[in-house]
Amino acid sequence: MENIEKQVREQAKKLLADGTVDIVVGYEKGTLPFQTIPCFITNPDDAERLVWNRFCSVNLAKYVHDIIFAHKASQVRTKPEERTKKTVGIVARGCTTRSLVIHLQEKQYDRDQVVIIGVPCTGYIANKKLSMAVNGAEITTCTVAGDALSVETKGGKRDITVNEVLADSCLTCRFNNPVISDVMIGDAAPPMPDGEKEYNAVDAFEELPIDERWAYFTKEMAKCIRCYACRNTCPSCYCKVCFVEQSQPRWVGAGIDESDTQVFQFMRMFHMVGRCVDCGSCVEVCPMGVDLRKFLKKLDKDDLQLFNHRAGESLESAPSLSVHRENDKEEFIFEP
Amino acid sequence: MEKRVIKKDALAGIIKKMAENMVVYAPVRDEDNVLFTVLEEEMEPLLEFDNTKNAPKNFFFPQTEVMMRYMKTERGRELSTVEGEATPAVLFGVRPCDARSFVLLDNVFNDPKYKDPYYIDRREKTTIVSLACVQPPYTTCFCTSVDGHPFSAEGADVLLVDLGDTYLAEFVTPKGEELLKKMGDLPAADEALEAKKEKLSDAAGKAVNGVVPGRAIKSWMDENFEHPFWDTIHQSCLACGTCTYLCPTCHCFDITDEIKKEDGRRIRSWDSCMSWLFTMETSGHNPRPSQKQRWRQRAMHKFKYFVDNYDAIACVGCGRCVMYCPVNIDIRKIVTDISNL
Amino acid sequence: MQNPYIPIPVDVDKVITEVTTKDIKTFRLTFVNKEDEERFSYMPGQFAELSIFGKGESPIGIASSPTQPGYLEFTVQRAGVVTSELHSIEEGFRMGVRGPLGNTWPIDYLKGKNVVIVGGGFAFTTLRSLINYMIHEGNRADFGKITVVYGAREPGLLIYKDELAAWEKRDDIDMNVTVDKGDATWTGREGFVPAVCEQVAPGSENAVAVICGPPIMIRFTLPVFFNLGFSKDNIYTSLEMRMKCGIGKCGRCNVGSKYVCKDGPVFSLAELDKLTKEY
Amino acid sequence: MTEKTNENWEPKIIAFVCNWCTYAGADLAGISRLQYPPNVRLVRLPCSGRVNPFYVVKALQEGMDGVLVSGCHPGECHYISGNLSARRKFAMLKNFLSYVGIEPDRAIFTWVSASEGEKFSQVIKGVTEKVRALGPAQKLVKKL
Repeated sequence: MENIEKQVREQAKKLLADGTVDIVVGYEKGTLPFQTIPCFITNPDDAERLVWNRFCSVNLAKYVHDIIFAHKASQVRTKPEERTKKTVGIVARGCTTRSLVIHLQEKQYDRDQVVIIGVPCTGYIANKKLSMAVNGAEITTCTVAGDALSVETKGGKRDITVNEVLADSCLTCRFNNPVISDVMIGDAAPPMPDGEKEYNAVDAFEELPIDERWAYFTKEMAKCIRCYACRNTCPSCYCKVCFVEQSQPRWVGAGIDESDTQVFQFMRMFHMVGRCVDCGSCVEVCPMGVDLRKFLKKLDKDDLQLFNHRAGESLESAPSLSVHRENDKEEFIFEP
Repeated sequence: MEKRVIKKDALAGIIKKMAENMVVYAPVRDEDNVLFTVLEEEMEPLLEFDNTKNAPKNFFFPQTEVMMRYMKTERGRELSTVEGEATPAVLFGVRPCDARSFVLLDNVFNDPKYKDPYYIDRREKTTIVSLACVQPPYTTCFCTSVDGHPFSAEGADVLLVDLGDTYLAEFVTPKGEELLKKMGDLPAADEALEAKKEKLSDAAGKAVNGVVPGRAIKSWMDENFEHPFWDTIHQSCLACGTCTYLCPTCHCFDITDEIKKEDGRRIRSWDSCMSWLFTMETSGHNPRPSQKQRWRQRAMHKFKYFVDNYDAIACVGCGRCVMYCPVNIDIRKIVTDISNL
Repeated sequence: MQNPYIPIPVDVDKVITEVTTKDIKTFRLTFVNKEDEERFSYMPGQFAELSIFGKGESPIGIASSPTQPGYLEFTVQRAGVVTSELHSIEEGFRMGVRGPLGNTWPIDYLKGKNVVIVGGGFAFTTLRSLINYMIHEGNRADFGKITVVYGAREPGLLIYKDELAAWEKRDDIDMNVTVDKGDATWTGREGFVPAVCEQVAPGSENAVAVICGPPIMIRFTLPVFFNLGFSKDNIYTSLEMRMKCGIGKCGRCNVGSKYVCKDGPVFSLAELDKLTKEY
Repeated sequence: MTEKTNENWEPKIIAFVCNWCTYAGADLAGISRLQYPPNVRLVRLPCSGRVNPFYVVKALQEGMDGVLVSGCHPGECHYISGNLSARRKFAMLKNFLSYVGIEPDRAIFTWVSASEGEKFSQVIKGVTEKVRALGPAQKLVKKL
């Protein structure tokens, strides 16, 4: 991993120095003991700040979209012939590249505006799981050596394995290597351990009686404080004006009314049909720990079963709701 | 001021007994969150906890509250009821930083010219029992940098101090003394316990990890509204409202109407300066068009504007925004960085 | 305790369509309860939250003058949720008003001075209130010469046309109504407001300018007044911001430490200079 | 709430139908004097492809007991393939609603052509019976 980090820095430095990209989006060390945070490098010398480790969690594809669109917006008053394009370099693992594929399929920007520094990924550590592993105690230091994790809290030191605290979406990930890239770093990572069990949780949930499913949905949604961190971190949520913010018509109330929160979450998730890459960012950033993945993964499963499609799998495979086939399944159609 | 002693193993019983006759809010574990909730019969109040995830401002200034209801009439819609009548309650187990937040919020909601009846009513009817931080709970705590202290009784009616096998209970306000009557017979505290408290208090103050120049940066802010520094902090911001919604002192809100069939209600709900919609005008003009301006607003509001208006920093140093920011934007670092400019 | 969030019930007594595009209307509102009218004491420059249950509230400057007792008037452009609803209602409709809110034009400061009023387009509403206040028979003697420059893009977009005509006939007020471009029936002045101000050239000696209009007009008008010798202390304007509570609590309309709803909306240029440029 | 607990409760159903087939089918049912329950309110849209899934969810939130969406049979769309893209959306929507715990029969999808007046009345009868069997909607409903 240190080797990958080194190469990421070298690549970023090179791309910035030779002018291939205007900015590189990657991860750097945060102020909390083990957190890594998004960083934005424009000066080749700053490439040394970049890190690559098991705490690199949020999906960076969102920032590529943001940077390109902010640049576009800044040029509205520039003459068309004088406008420039912004080229963004990005440190991207499998899920990040799938999000970039979705942006490209949805014609958000051109392929030559993003330079992908692909990195093999062995999964990131989920904050919530890590916190639960130490009973919610504040972690003062946390170090990783291979698959062993050493966690220190006020209450003492604990050794756990990385697999215990990897994000759920990483454990079952089938795309831990980039699906597209311009520069590939390191060797392809081995498959993640639970790929075959990808839909086990969804299958089990489907088996529950309907009222238990509703009770779970209700309980999880009641935690939501409507901060919209899930939406804002999601690379597929890039609408200029989200439906929750529209006033004419007002689709959803502004408060934390039980029904409004349910409808907001339901519809935001539904907008992810064929577009959710299961990067786990929404789960990772949620301050209240809402189990969004339980629901998003169902859309993923149906997408695969009904339309044989996986979000952002390749540039050729179009998002499932933008295409259709004559012979799509229609058992659900009511015939009196 | 009354000072009494409560046996450690007796406290939970006293709280539960109080909860039989009145509304008691206390920290309760809910899966991996510790949250303030209404203490129901089967629930156990949490006495050993660091701090809650949600700030207790919710009890005076709920995330969503109905302000008034209205009904359809022949001429339009007319007011039917004004909401917001509070029931007396006890808010138990508030950390001193959070208790101070109420004093800060009073500045806004209990302004001499315009009083906010919803907030004031609840505030007046609620007795606050604080729990001093013998050990500052987190490494992200920085209350002493923003005029607070782990043993501060500011904003509290009763302050509890954990002395090992007993609690020293100080009934600091008349409202607190009123509550004493409901707590049964409690022995008076002697001077030895007082001395012990003072010692613990000194140690706790020194143990607060985060030290930032909270007051000092105002003079820089007075002069540097347009400074390149403001270009450096917002880039990774997701523009979510986590920091503002978990903050004990953030108090911005939105007012919206909701109707179902003919009748409806006017509600107010928390709003966040991190959202582009917050200042967006109908014309399409937005005085704070990008996250840069919004972040400057948040930092300036806490460390300059509030100080200008009320001579207090609108931050109590609880560290929630530091801990729960999804991309770790750290207000302590911002303050420190500014002081080094 | 008075609840400042509860709107005062009012009835829509009269609706006047002001402009040919029909998207600006004046609403005359009368109080349902007499005691509310007595409590609602205001001065020119203040605003109120117009409240329609089911839609929400919208902050609008008061266009009538306290010298016109018995009713309140608001001139509203159709734009958002509340104002669109307002435009669809009819006389007799019951709605709410919350206020008066904010500060006023500096009436006391204007006393004994010459007053120059410059307005553009639809932003003439609280200026109209000020004019009516100053020319009221009980108040006229308190003020010196009153000069008004008011412009709109075209004749059909001038508001308060009847009143403008009536003021033209008076000899105690110097009216200069202009349009950017006239039409076949227009016999008045043509030209942009800044140019007209230059032509009218009111003296800055013992004079105060009160300016309200679209940002572009203000930008080109201010240099004219600086050239005429007006100091920043003697030029006043009114700010607009998104507002919800109107009483300095909800937090969105601040410019630096000042809340436009509570500390404004009226500011002198000298005061504005001290504020951050975030409006 | 009173009407919901009332013994005389009648299901309230909203139907989003396409202009070219189902609406014409409803017309035909009317002209042919076919009887069907009066519980359904029709909303006419250009095409079933125009039905935003949000309409279905919003109708449930506003307190409808059931929602019906009906368009042209596959291959017969006035806009060639509007109903085919609708079919994909609603296949996902129906599953997802049920997954979070909403009774599957609260949201029903079908095809009725302009010549199927008889089928239209059968659909309405069928939908009304299904929703009646479920009882008043409680989930997702906004209460003020």
